[in-house]
Amino acid sequence: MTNELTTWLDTLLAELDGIEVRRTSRRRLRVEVASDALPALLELLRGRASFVHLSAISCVDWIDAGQFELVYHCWSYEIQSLVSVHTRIPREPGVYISVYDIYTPAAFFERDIHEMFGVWFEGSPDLSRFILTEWDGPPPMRKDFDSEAWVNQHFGWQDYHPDWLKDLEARGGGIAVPPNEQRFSRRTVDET
Amino acid sequence: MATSPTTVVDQLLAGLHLPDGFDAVAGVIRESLAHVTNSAIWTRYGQQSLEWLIGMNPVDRLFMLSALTLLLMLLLGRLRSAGVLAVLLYGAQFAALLSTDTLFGAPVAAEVRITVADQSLHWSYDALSWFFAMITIGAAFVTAWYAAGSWMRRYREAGQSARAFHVALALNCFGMLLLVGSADLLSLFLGWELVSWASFLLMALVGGPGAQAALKYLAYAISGAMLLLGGIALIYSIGGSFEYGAVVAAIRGMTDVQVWTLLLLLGGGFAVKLGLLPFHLWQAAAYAEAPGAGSVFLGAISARMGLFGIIVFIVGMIGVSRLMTLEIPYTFMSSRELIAWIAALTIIVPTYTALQQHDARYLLAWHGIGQGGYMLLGLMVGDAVGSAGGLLHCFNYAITQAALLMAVFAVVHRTGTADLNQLGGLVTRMPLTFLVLLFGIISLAGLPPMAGFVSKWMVYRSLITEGMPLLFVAAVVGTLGTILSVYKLIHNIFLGQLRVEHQGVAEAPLSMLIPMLGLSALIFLAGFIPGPALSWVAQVQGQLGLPVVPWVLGGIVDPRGGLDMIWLVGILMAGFGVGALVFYGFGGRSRRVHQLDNYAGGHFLTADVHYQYSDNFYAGLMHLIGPWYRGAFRWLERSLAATLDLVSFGAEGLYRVAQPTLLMLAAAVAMLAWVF
Amino acid sequence: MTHIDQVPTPGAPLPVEIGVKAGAARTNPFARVFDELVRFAQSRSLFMLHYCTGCGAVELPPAMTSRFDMERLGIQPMVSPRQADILLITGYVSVKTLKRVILTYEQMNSPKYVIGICSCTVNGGMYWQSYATAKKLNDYMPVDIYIAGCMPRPEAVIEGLRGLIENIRTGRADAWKDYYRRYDYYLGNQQRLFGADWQTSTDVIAEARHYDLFGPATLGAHTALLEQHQRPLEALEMRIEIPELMRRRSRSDQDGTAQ
Amino acid sequence: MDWLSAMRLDALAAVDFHWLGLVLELMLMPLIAFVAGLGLVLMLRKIAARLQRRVGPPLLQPLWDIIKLHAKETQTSHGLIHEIGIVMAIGGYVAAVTLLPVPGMNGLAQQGGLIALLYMTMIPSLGLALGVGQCANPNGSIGISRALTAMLAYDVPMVIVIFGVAFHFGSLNLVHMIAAQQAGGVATWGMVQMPLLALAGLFALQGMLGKQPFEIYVAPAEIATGPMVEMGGKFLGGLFVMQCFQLYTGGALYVTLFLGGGEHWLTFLFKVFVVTAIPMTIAMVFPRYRTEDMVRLFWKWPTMIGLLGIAFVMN
Repeated sequence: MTNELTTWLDTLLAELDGIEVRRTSRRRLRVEVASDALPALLELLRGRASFVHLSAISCVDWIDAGQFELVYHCWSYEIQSLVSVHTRIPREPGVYISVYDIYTPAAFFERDIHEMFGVWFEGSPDLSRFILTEWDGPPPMRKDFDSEAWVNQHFGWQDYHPDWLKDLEARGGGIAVPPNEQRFSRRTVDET
Repeated sequence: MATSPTTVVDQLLAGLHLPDGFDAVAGVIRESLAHVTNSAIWTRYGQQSLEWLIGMNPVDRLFMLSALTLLLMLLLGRLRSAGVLAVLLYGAQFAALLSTDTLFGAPVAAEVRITVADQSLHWSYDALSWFFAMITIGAAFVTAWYAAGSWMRRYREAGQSARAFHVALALNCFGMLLLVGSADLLSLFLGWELVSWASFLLMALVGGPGAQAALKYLAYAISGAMLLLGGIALIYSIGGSFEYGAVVAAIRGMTDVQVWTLLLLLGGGFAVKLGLLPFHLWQAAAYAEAPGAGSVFLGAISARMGLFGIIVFIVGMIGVSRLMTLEIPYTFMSSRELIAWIAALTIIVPTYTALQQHDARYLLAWHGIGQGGYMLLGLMVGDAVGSAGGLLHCFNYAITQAALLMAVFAVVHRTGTADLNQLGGLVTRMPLTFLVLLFGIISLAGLPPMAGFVSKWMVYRSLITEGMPLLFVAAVVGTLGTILSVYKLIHNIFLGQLRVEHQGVAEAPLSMLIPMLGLSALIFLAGFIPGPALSWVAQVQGQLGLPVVPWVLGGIVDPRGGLDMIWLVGILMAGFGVGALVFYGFGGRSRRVHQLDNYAGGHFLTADVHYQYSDNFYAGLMHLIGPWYRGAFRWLERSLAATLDLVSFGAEGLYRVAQPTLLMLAAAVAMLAWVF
Repeated sequence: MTHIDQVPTPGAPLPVEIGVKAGAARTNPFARVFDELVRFAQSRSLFMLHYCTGCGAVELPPAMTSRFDMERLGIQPMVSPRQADILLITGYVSVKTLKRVILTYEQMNSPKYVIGICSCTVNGGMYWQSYATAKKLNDYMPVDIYIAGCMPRPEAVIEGLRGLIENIRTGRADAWKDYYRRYDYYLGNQQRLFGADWQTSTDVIAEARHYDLFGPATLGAHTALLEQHQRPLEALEMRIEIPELMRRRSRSDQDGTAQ
Repeated sequence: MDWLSAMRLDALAAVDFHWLGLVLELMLMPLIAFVAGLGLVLMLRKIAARLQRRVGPPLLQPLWDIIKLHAKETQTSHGLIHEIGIVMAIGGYVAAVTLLPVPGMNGLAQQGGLIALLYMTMIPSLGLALGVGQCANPNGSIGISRALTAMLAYDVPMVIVIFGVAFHFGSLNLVHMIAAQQAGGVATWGMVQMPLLALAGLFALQGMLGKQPFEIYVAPAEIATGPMVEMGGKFLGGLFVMQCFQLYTGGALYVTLFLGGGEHWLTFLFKVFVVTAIPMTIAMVFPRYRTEDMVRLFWKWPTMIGLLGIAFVMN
């Protein structure tokens, strides 16, 4: 039963144009699809191809291409195989349609991606603050967010200069490169 | 006739038998009365009426004053100051009762006598009737005071008639004085019916759920009265007279079967009023739904009239020793054990029903039924300490229940609800009411410093020395159930989280506070020095022919285990002193914090979240005994009511449908049977 | 309302006197002997509340059980902050958890001691770059002992505890007073992280005044910010207020004034 | 109105104690109870440590704990009733202990018998319950509702034991009981005369000490030590003092009823320590019962054993 369904899926996807399919193994399939066709494909996978479980939605920030890549990992219990559907959306408006009506767990994944990347999912039930309840800075997982600069601005550091180091230096020894110079990007944020 | 007015005043003071230590007080009264007696009106009318009043038979004076109270309440009930008048009148009744002096002196027969068809109704007061009359008038006095001030104002604003309330209370008090003083079966039955109707009136005042409960009570009361009537008919058919003396002789001459039927008839009638087990379903709703002050009076004394009946007939006339001879065939139980077991079950079942109530009034009403079981159990044990414990518990529990119900209704007066799940944290807003409830629950649970402990201790001690293990365990399980449910009562109302809407609640009004604080002081005093109360009980035992309890100022002196409350309470207070010394002396300074500054696993508590644990308070226990509550008695009552409906439907069918022929035939057959 | 940024951030190093020198010994000998006994008792009996914020907590059960047995030193685990003396912060302190840690610290009864276990509490540890974790624990509450190590072994934990016991016995472990004496500095750091409307249900300023631990630096700009929007929670004092009595007395006052 | 004079006021004259001796006794008995209690708490923690192959606390650890708790400088109280609760907890036991006769000192055992002692030991738990109630902490309220259910559970077998013992010795007076037991040496000990009741008594003692198998009301992980959740500083110190008294009262009562009380100090204390060691070892080995299982257990086995014991005693 399992490979029959798999072959049926492969032949079907092969017929569709505009999507790029790559089967990495008997139980792994990677599909690239245009962003507006993704909900239809998900309905097909869920409705006909027994992929009833949406394991996760992950997001990749291609800052140079100015795009976000959304990956929908769908799992089928019947044929024990995983389909990951990849799509690209432009980074700037960062808005996409929600698939909550197809897979209900999508609500939480979309809420998480909204908090971490700032992608707005139209129709998602609740996009309020999720894990970072105290966070009022920019979405932290974006590549243009400089975590260390933010840390330097909001947190203080221990000026770690213990007594044993002082008398060592008194005798001419000490550390070759002092700690605060060792870090490569100890830059403070430019006061814009 | 120109006796100088002061002599009349002297007679009045002599009548009050103030002990010699009180002559200073007598002096003050003499001067204050002196300037009254100089006025003109006094010389013509006042003086003769005063002389007539003093010369009267004391019991007649008591009845007259009680009837006067009733009359005045009927006439002046609507007045603003009717409450104050009622308080004064009940005070006068109490003074009249004291002047009868039948507790330590000889029984006094009232001269008023009604003869109907050569059967005469007459009344006489002895130690037992004095004891119950004292509790009744005391309860009425305290209730009237509680209802005198702002409680009555709120009651009037709610559209209820104050006059009806005062009349009902006065009628109740008068009825009970008549019942308690009855000297023959007819006056007993008359008093019994009057008390039943009066308490129905007091319950049905407010209408609504109270009226339903009152109607249910009425059904029980009428069936009880019919049982009583059956018993009286049985005695009359054997003894030929209604006088108590003849009744005692008749009962002594009865065979066992006759005594069994008498026991079932009279015992059943009185058990309905006392709320013993099979007949207890009416009492909780009836007493809880009565108007505030009314519930206080009913809870304190009304159910004990059944106990009075049982004492007079079953304990007094039939006698516990006679009960022990009445064996129940095929079981090794005698009728005494049967009644004792009914009393023990009456302790347990209502107390564990009270545990589940989430309305404070119902919880206390269910306890009213439970504590009645203790009194009967003490009497059924029959030895000196046991019966004294039962009688003393009647007094101790009356003041405890009155104080508790007053505190609960003070909370209802301020917060508007008695639902335990809607209250909480009121100790900071109503500290005096908390104190009263605390004294009350310590006494209800029977813990040392308070009065309840003394009488419960006596019942336990007699159960041990008389060798009744299972009854002893049943009584203790009842007490533990009481401790659990009273803690739930005080925790859900006064402790825990204060709700936002109760922040502005004020202390109970003054007119309600004074009787409450007076009663709680009495509870502590009756526990600290049980001597006086024990002396009354000893007199009653002597008059009933029971072995008299060896009492002393502090408690009981007995080689097999005595009790000296003065030492116990003294050492307890000393212990609290040491505890305070250790706590405040050695401990450093502490700072009072707000209730939201609490450990909740790192969670920030906010005022709008209601985190008080009050619903399903003993969840663990209820997992085990929850399924045991199957409402067996409610099922029994419903099935009884259903069979009654069936029978009445059949009978109605017989009359309503015109079947002349059938009726004629039946009449003919009856005629023939009667002729031959 | 001043925004968080206008408030001067305490960039400058801490003022010199970080903690008042060991409690000035009292003059008469009996008091000194009594203080000595109390300090000895305090050092021999410590109730430990380990708030397992991060990975370091897994080192504490072995320190308590049969191999290392902390009870030899008189240290018992306790559950509620009211009962505890030591607050063990084990592992990285995320910003969300720091709120609860501060609340727990303020709910503890003094003299209380904080031990930061694991390098994450010392200087950020391996999460030094993360936006979500607090780097220096003693910015937010006075810390008595730091035990470095990316999960120090039980021996190191017990060594740290013995150091604390030594400090208590000699009277040098009174960093907890610093929280009251320089509450403004700590509150400033907390507000810097949690925003201006940060507050806990404990009223530290009233507590400082009650136990006369009021230092010069207790009040400052940050506490002024706090006062703007937090009405401190007063304890619900028990009051006997009978309106009927009040009304009668007020009526009698009016009569009094009317004449 | 002459009922005032009718009271027998000569009752006070009947009390012809030599006052000084009694006052001394009333002061010494709580102190002895406290010191013995400290030893019992130490033994409890040592037994626990030994069973877990640990070294265990030093000798004076309970004393250091109490001194440290009372020496706390800032303490949080939730109101007057919270403080009075702790005062009642300590004071109740100070008073209850004077009812328990010890070698050479009878205290007030003549004035209040066995039932009075049982009720006096209930006062501290009521005081604690009131104190915890005002802390307005749900953990505390749940803990107290479980503690009262536990009291309901273990009091049934205890009461059966008390009935059996009182009926056997024919009196509620503890001094008589000790005299009766010491009359014929070991042969007349309670345990020898009433073995089944002694066994049921051990069950009840296990419940009364409130330790492990029946400690659901102090479940640390579940309800944050239940009643003790808001107790810090001198409040917790007061509860530690109460625990010492609680352990001593349980052990001493069992010894008085079943092991012939104390001829002289050494044997009395030895018996108390041995008797309390039994439930303590059981405690450290068993996990915690749930509330309803505890009630079911107490109302099944110890109650049956006790009733059987009474059957033997009564005929």
